[in-house]
Amino acid sequence: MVPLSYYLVLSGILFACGVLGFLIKRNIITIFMSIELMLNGVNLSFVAFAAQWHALSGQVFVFFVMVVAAAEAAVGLAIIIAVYRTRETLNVDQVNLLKL
Amino acid sequence: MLSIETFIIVSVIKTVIAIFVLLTAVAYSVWLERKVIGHIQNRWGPTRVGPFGLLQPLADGIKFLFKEDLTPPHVYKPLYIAAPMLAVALALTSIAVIPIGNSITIGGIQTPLQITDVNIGLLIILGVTSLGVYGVALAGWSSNSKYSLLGSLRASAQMVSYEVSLGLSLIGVLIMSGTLSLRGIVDAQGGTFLGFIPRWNIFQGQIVAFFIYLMSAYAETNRVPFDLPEAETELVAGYHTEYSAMKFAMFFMAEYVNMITVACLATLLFLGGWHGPIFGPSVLQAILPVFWFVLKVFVFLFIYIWVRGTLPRFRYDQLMAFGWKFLLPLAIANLVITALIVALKS
Amino acid sequence: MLHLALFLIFGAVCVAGAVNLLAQRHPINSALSLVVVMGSLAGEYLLLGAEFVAAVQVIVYAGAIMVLFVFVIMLLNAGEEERTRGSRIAVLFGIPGLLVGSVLIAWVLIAHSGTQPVPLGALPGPPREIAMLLFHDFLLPFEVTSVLVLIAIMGAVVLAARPEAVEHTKKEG
Amino acid sequence: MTPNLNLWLIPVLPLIGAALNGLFGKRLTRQAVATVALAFSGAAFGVALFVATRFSTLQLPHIETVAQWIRAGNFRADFAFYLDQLSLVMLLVVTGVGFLIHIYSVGYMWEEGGFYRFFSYLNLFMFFMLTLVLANNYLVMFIGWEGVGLASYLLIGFFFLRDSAASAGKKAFIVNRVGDFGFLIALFLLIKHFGSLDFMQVFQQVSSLSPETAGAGLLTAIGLLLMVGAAGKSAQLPLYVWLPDAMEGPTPVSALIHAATMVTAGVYMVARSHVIFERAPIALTVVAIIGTLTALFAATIGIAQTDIKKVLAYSTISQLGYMFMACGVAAFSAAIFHLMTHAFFKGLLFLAAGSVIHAIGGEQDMRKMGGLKEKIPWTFWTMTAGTVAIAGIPPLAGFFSKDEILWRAYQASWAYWLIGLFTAFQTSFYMFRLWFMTFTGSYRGTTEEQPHAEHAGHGTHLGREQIVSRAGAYAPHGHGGIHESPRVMLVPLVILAVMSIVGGWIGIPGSMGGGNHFDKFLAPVFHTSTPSLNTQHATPGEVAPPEKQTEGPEPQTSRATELLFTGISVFAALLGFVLAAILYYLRPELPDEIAQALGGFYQAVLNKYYVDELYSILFVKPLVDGSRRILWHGVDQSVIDATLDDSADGARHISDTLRHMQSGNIRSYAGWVAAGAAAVIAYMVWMGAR
Repeated sequence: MVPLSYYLVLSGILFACGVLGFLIKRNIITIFMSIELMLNGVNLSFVAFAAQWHALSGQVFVFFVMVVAAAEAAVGLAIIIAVYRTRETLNVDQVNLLKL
Repeated sequence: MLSIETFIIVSVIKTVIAIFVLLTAVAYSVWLERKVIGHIQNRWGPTRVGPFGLLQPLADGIKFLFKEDLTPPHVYKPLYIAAPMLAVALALTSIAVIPIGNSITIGGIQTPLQITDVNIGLLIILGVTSLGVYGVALAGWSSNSKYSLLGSLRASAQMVSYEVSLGLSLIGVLIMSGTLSLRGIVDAQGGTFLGFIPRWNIFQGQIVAFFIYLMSAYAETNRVPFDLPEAETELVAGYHTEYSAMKFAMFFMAEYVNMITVACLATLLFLGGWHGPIFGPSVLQAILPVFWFVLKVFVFLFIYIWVRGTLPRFRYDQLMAFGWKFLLPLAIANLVITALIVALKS
Repeated sequence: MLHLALFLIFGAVCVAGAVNLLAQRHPINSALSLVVVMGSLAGEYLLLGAEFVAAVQVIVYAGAIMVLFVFVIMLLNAGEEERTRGSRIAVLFGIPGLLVGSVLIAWVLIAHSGTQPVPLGALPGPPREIAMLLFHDFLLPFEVTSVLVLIAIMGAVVLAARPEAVEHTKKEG
Repeated sequence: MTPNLNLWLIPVLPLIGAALNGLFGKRLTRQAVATVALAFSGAAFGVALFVATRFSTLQLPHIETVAQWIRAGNFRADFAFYLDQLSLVMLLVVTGVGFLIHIYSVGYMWEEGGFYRFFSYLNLFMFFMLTLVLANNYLVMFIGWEGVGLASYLLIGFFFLRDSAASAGKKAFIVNRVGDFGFLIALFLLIKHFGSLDFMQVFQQVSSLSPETAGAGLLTAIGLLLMVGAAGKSAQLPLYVWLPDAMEGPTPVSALIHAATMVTAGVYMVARSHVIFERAPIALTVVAIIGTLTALFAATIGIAQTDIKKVLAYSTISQLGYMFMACGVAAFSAAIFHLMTHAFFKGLLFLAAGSVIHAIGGEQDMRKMGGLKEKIPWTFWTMTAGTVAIAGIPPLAGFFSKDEILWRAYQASWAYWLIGLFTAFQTSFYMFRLWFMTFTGSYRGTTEEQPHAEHAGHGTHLGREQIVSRAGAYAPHGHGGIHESPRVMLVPLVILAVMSIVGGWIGIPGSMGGGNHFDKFLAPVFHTSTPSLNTQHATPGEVAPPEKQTEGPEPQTSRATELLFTGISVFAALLGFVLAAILYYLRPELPDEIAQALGGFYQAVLNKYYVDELYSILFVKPLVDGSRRILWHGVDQSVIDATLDDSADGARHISDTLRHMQSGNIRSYAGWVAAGAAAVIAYMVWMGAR
């Protein structure tokens, strides 16, 4: 028997790792993976809560998250490719044309 | 219900048997292939080692084992080593959920002829096969050579694309049988129409799905006519150019295991699994289902080899166009039609 | 007991993978460690009984999305990431903020950790029920997401295709 | 069960016409525009007639709700139509006279630019006027009220390139605002105290109240405020100033809006709210006094005017004064009667005047007319009919209605009667003055060589339309020379002439052996004042209960006196005729000498008692200056604008510093996000902890 909070802590850790990756990583692709990591953490909490409240809809939401993640991955990676094509780099610190 | 210990013991035994049988089957499917291709190409194939070259696989195995395992420079070692293991491991994993017959009782312990029966067996197989891409991709990328890289890129692209139509072709069957458990699917195909036509999915209107599955399976396993990843004439040997000895053997095994897996899958999903005429004494009755199953798998494998002996190789763009522009729409259409029919029936 | 052990094993693998994702400097290692994370998450899902979710997690995430990542990494032949000091803010604000946030959440969880334990396989998510939910109760969101995916596909094609390639296809019609 | 008459058709049809002409008129030919306008206004008239035929079958009042409009708590106002005898009369007058004037306008406006614009406005006016007349509650009535104001504004300023026209339109609009203000407040009071604007409900609740004979009260306030609104719309003292200027508009407009229909809206409104007024004697007295004074005042001004249309305008004002006087003495049916007959003969007079102006090429100054009798016989005879009618000479329409009013006024108080009589004398005097100056004597104008002044006046406006108009111009009748108007203008004249001759016969009082059918017809509407009878007797000099006439045969004594008074008023009318004949026909030099003799007084009269100047000194200038100095320079520029500009500058400076946050570095952004998220989490935890 595992308390629900364990699962939540686990998902929290994953999410925090994702945020941290976003903060410290330079490689766009890795940053993108960090996002996926966060999504996974959220998914875990979804499923855990679903089990807690005996509501399948929690699991269904996981599917929606997955679909969104898939779409996001497709577009995001396409963007990354485009960026790489124009900027010849994957380092976000050098992709900062948005500045003032 | 079994106790945990017996359960574990039984599982271990079954696993060992399964792997042994599987590897043997792999070895002899290689032998079979060489023989058949030989005869198709008006040669003899292996004849020297043993009668009809029956011991040839053994010889090959020994050769692989004792060859020098050389690692080329500039490879990314961890992945270079991990890739073949990954490939073969995943390939072997997928056999775990494949049932080859009804449950049998030995020494009072009743157990299914299957390592484990999970009610989402099909999904597990799909997942594992989808993971199989990594082996190929990483191998090609890590061995740091352009041929390998190109080969692996092709391989992964091809596998990812054809996986879609493969999965879609299966869904028709799932709709028919209404379960994800392989055993359940097979059970759904028992019996006959009009007394003589077996109730196999292939005869229940899934014929189109069957052929879609067939072609997608060829592409999944990188077999002729879709063997672009290892197109000898273009890229030396594709993703395993840089591999030799046991590592290469692992890829080799992985490929044939995958072949057998998809053959089993086809048998289970379309050809009615172990269903077939049962007759004779009880021992025979116990054996026959397994026999039918093996027979069907054999037929499927034979078709594999036959095709390889017959068809030329696709061009890459043709491959992609075929996959996305023909197979996928066809699979979707089949799925829709099946769904409609089932919905109208119920 | 076994349950807790499995949970801890999978969880440990999970966290290890996540940390490795951050530690590794080569994107492909990060990608693979992410795959590991996802695999072990699938294990967690199994423990929670969500077998279907687990399977889909493997197929979609590990089998499709991450393959896409690996594919892109191989395509762009991304090398080790170089250490540039791009952003002080990320270090000055982000990391403290992150720490504060996670500490707070942890505190809340611990404070309210009186949640009743979840048994093994608490909520089996059989495909049939999930299908009922997905195609009946959540039909509209489902359709919307399908449209979303369609748009994403087209967007990806438009973004990734080289202009000349686009012209070429246009000529072909 | 009452059949559904689709009353909504009546207002909506003209609206459709207005929409069609307004939207597509520019591309249509004049014929098409005229056809559309006539078709839809005619259709409205047709429906009105149909309603009239079915009227007897209805149980009254007949209410048709078209749509819900406002549902706020208990308060509800619907788009509903209310049909009873009163609104039926108004309906027929508006649609009938309106239709005739439409026909007339086709000929009159033929070569003006903006032909389609004119008819679109005219139809629009019809729509709003009919809405006003058919309204089931004060709110819908108010829509129509404002709408006709808008239409009249548009039409007065029709030749908007002429400053005088534009400013006249503005003046009309602004003066009306003052009245509408009062009207609105009255509505608010009604809502506050009766919680409804629906006629039925309001009147039921009101009639349950006891009359405020002793001192002023709520009803008095409401009544006075309503009267303010009516005074604004119907050009009563002190808000009459806009009507004379409104003559800047095309003559048919003056005929339709500023004589026949719109200006009578006030009378209609007062009559409609008679229940309130009957219970507010003070308000009623005020109405009567205002009406009387207006009648007198306007008549005196009218005497001295030389512009033919101005004369008619002032006569309109004074006639309206009559109507209010009648309302003021609670002779509502008499007021409506006069309203109807007035619609006939004043419409006729305006149209005839228009025909005259048209004939002699846009000249409006009577001193430049004369001797037109032979030249434009049709116009002459129709105008004669109208003049006689308004002068109150039997047996024409004006006689009966005016006589009715005077008789009732006498019953209320001899003072009203005396002033009314004097006014009647003046009326006939200045009308015949107009008549003589226009048609008799020798022609004093020089139209042969001068171009159409009015048309030339518009010649400047709307280049494109002008071209169009030139294209279609001169088709109906060549210019130069005095000429009778085309038939399309004469037909309405003749019809109206006939109406103003026979129109009064439906209301012949019993004293002259008539059945006074009109009064009886309207009786059901105004019979609700029964409970206030005794109290009215209790207060001397107060309203005479109308029931005296409507109910049963009247006592012989009063009949003799009534006949006597009739004779007196007829005598006054004839006296006016004779005086006018002497002054302007037999001895045309006399008037100037009289003017010399009167001197300052004459100047004052000629300049309308300097009322406009007074107003501009009293109200307009202070308002304008105050707005410029305080509101514009003071508040607007140095407060509002200043704050705005300063805040904008501040924002720019702040953002100038803040934009450095936007380094364009994703990770920095992520950092901000993380910090923000931490803040949010902290806040939520804190909230949860509390």
